[in-house]
Amino acid sequence: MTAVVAGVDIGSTTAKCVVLGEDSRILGKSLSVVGVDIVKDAERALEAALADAHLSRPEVSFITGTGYGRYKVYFGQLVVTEISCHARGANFLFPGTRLVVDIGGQDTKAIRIDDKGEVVDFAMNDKCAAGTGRFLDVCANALGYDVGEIGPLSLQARRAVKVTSTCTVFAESEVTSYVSRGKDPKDILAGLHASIANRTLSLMQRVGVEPEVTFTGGVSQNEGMVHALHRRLGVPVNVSPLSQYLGALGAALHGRERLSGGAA
Amino acid sequence: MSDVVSAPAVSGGVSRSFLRDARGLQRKLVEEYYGAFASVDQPRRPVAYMLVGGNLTEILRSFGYDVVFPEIVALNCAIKHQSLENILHAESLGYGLDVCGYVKNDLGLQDLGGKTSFGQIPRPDLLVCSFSGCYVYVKWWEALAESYGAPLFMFDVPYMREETPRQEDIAYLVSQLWELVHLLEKRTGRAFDMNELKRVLAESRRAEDGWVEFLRAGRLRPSPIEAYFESIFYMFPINVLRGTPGAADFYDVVNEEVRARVRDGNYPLPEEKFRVLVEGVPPYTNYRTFWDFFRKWGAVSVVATYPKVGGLFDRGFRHDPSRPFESIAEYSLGAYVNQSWPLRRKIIADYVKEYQADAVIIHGIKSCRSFTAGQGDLRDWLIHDQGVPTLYIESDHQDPRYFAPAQIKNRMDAFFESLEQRRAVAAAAGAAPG
Amino acid sequence: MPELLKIGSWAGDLPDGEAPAGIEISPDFREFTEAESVERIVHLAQEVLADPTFPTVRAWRTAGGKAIGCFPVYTPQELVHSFAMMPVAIQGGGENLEISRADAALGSFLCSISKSTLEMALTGLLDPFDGFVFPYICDVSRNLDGIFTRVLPQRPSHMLHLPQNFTSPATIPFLVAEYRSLIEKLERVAGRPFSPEDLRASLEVFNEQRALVDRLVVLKRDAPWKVTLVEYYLLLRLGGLLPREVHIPLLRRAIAELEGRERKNKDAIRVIVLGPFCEQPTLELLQLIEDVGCYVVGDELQMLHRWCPRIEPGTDPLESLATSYVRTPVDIGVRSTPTTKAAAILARVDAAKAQGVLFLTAKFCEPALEDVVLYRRALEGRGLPYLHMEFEEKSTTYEQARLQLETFAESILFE
Amino acid sequence: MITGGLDLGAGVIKGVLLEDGRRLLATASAPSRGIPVQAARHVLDTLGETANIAPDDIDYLCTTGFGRYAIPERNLQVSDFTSSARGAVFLFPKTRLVVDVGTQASRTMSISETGKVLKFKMNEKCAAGAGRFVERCSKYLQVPLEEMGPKALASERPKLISSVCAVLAETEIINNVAEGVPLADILMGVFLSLSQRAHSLMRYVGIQPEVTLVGGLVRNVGMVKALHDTIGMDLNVAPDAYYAAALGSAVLGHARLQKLTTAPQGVGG
Repeated sequence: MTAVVAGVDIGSTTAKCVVLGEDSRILGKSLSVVGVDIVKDAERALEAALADAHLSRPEVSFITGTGYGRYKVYFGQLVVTEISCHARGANFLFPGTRLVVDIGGQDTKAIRIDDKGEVVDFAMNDKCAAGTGRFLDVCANALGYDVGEIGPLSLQARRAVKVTSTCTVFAESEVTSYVSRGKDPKDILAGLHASIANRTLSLMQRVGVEPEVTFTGGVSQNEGMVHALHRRLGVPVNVSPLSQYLGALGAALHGRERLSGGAA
Repeated sequence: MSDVVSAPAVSGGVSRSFLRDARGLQRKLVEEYYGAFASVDQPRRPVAYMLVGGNLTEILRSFGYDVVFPEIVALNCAIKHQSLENILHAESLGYGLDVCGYVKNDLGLQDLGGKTSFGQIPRPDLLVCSFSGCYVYVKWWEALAESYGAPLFMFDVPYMREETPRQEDIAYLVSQLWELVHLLEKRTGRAFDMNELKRVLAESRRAEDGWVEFLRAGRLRPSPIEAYFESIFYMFPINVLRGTPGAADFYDVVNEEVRARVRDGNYPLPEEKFRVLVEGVPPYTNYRTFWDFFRKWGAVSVVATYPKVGGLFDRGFRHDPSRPFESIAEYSLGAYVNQSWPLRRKIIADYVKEYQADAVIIHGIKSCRSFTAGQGDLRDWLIHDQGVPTLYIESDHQDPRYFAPAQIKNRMDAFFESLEQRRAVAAAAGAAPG
Repeated sequence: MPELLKIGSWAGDLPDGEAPAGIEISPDFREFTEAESVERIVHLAQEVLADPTFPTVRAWRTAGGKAIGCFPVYTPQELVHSFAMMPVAIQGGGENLEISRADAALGSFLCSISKSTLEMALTGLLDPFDGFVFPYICDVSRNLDGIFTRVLPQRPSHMLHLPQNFTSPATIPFLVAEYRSLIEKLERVAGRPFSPEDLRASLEVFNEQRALVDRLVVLKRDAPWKVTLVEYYLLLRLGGLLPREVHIPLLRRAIAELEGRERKNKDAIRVIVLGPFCEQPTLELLQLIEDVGCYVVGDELQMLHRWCPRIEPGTDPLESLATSYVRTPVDIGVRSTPTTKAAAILARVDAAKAQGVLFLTAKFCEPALEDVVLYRRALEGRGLPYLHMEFEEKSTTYEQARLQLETFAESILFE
Repeated sequence: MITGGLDLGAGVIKGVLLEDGRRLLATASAPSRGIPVQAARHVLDTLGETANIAPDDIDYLCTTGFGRYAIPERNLQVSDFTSSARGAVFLFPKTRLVVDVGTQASRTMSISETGKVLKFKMNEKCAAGAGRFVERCSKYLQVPLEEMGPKALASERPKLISSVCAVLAETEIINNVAEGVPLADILMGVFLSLSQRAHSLMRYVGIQPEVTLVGGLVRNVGMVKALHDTIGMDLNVAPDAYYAAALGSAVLGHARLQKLTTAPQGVGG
């Protein structure tokens, strides 16, 4: 069967799409910002990935939607939660993965998986958005940085300050207060990263920390966060430049299984 | 009074007769109960406020009291989306963001005059606080005593740390029960009538038998009952109307209907894909939404801990007319949240086996620390020591501000998805040749 | 080398430094027994608090002693003491303890002290203890006991049911039975039988500590400029972290120094702090209250040492101990006395000549939160100003707290 | 006599110059960008330029707000509550309740005829950041900040947001967008939700007329309408109420200065 499959991941801030060839080679991918019209954004994400793959719509046999906006992927044949998708995607990129950590814009997940990439157990941030990507976003903003800059800056810290507030809104005032007390922004950033690493570890311990650990989601592109997690965990953390696409990739893989009559 | 609390309509592939008779009768009982309070100016009988855990309905009933359970009033408000207004009012009185939603709903409602869409809630003549399993009960009744000036009887119930209570515990409780009897004699001018109490206890016992028969139907495969979402409605008679013939008759109707369901193949869902145990208090404000998250995946709760807050009848306890005071004392000790964590863990483990549950869903609520503090550890124990897939989610039972539908749905979807995946993998492995 | 202090069966009120027969107190406590000034004691106290590994308990153990962790408030520490074991106040992990595992076990909406206490259990910080007592002061404290039985199975934990019915004649016999259940566990841990004589002696030791604590409380009320809130707090806090035989002389020396202190009485408003009877605020927050111009002339800090006045041992010391909780305790938010509560608060305000009340409640501390409304009504009836603020163990910024406290002080001071 | 009032908020620094405690000479504001001292200097310069006054001509400087201790040349500092109350009374003398829906916190206080704070309350955790929340919604919904209010007025069926967590509330908004709720309804829902929170603070201290709105969101017509609808009472609104805290601190500064000049022996250095 010469089937091309696609996965569309509609997150809270970005839409991602991955187009997979029959040998599970990535033929094309796309990343775009989500706006007010999610249905259209999903369409666009697919079109962009198809353009990247030099393919046209009829050549795709199966489309899977995932992410918060998964039910808006009207043109798809299957919806799967991003938890199952991240599990499958991490297994694909790093087959030894047993624990997936995904820090996204709105939530953080720790997913324990087996050797086939099936979810064994998972835990997500409770109660509120404490410790999510949004936390970094807001604090970067309060310090006057772009969220892309803060990871490398945090690595230059000499002495991380202690950030205790887990509430995103209050962390912002905590950050502002440190600034007014003359603390080095780098040290504050290091403190913020350490604080998220700590919250994340707490989630990971709920499902059990077991190597290999694969770090995914938007925040995984932040090297300061990778460093902070590694330091807190004491074991290396797999990170791939494709991490952001893991949900979409996992969705495509789920679609392929479904198409071939597999477990999905 | 057409606008009363009732079970939500069940949609999608469910026979229309499902829940019909019992639900109609339940609605009627609720209507009659609140309707009896309609005339606040001339209450026919004195009113006692009581708490569900360890309640002393039988004794109060034997003295001709009407009993009001503010917890149940509050949950009815929440189901009917009236809780937030009361909660906000209580917050303006100074009750903080982290005070139990039941307390805030009730005290807010009382301060606003006690008017609900299902009837006027009468003022209390007596406040009977059964301190059984919930510390907030004590604080709540203190606040009521302060605002109403009604006398408060504190019934102090020791926490259960061993499966069998100590003799000293029973003696302490029986002594307090006699003190209550003397107080009631003084207040009503009536002499205590032991025969009347025994008669009431016998009715309670009959209702308890019926209730247990209903709960145990969850052991069948497929289960003809929804042990969480459906039970919540059938808890009303066992908690509020216990000791009346109406309560006991009610369960006869329910059980007749359950037997008919089995006979006709009329089940809660067209296909019972997952049998789950639910631990924790339901999010009443988003009850229907929450139920939908289960139904979507073919998940039926076959057993739940929440319906046991009024007593663990299914574990063998019955009110006993031959040992009136002792059995009431044992009842008060036996509320689910009055059991220590080692006992609670054992109950849950037993349930999982007895009801062949595939998974456990824990719903922790912000309001109730008694129920919730330690549920994370329970999750850990179930997964790692018992090998039972378990999902832990948090919201609130009274305060809709803490119910985040998108987040909860995502967790439920992911959980059932992974169960389904694992099941498919296991089936594929089982089917594979060799 | 100085004589080692000893502890055991104390007969009566021994003068400072005189050693009865019993377990030897480790020389590690010499710093405390030799500390001469309040300044030095405060410094030592801060060191002890900053160290999450319970240095004083470890020191006690090196001399062969056993220790029982006591959760606040109405825990009968005398019972533990009567077995020659050290009752130690468990009052959370402070601001330096990183919470990572306890969150998962407990759930989101719970107070700091419960989380940090469980975190300490999960990370080995409570290893120097031989057992724990959790009194039923709230559902969280109660449930912690059940979680401890799973996470620290080798160290017995006991949940003590504290009765809330204070009028029944059956209450005291019941509480005696409760204490007996605790005694059974303590006997197993201590490896020796309960002795009413030893309990009698222990009651006297605690009576002496209580008398001194009371003297300090009165000093803080009548001459708040002589002792800062932080000094006052730390002197009391040491009471739960040192063997009582070390704390008592230390406290006596400190009070003598403080009473003789010459300090200027500032133009500050007199306030009573209600609410922190279990979880304790940070030192910075305590200092901030006085920095913005308030004198704290009444409080609910360190209630573990102050929950009742003197206990006469009587003929049955166990019954005396039970009676003290039922009949003569200090009422705080975790004991039910609805009809007298508001009046008691007003009486306290009057006795302390307080100009306002500061409700300082721990985040998620439901019993304290519920009482605020009751007290609020009583205070409004008398036109007394109040401020309600919440605190947590972990706070590093105090801008919001400062803003509110300053406004409160300004609203009382300025026209 | 010229007194200056500076409100060093976490997001914006606001300043006023006041002549003889009565006449408002100038107002100015600048974003603080986490460096309040620099921004405050800039605001002082702008004020001087507007009023045509040299920095030395300011007789007394009173600061308020989050960064009130950051300015070394201040003569006095007061808390935000105290200053906002005086500012509100300066603008509307019959004010008895002041509501401040600010960037990082909402607060309310009941006051006496003289502007003395009687009771006050600020929002607790999990309900904070009203102004910041509006800013984030602006970014999210791709509606410029100044257009949010006018656009919200078109709402027919406002979509309320239930979550108390500002971040989770964003998720709710995303869901509402996905479900096709009209923009005006989402916007009005945001303002109404914030108003309801402010309302519960107001109820805590006791609502009595007149009610004066001050602070960050006073210029937002959507917020004003939502508050009006929520409390069911007329609100005093004035453009200068944006500067209420700065104004109030200048008023307090003037009073203090008068006291000092009439009793010169009381000046301690």
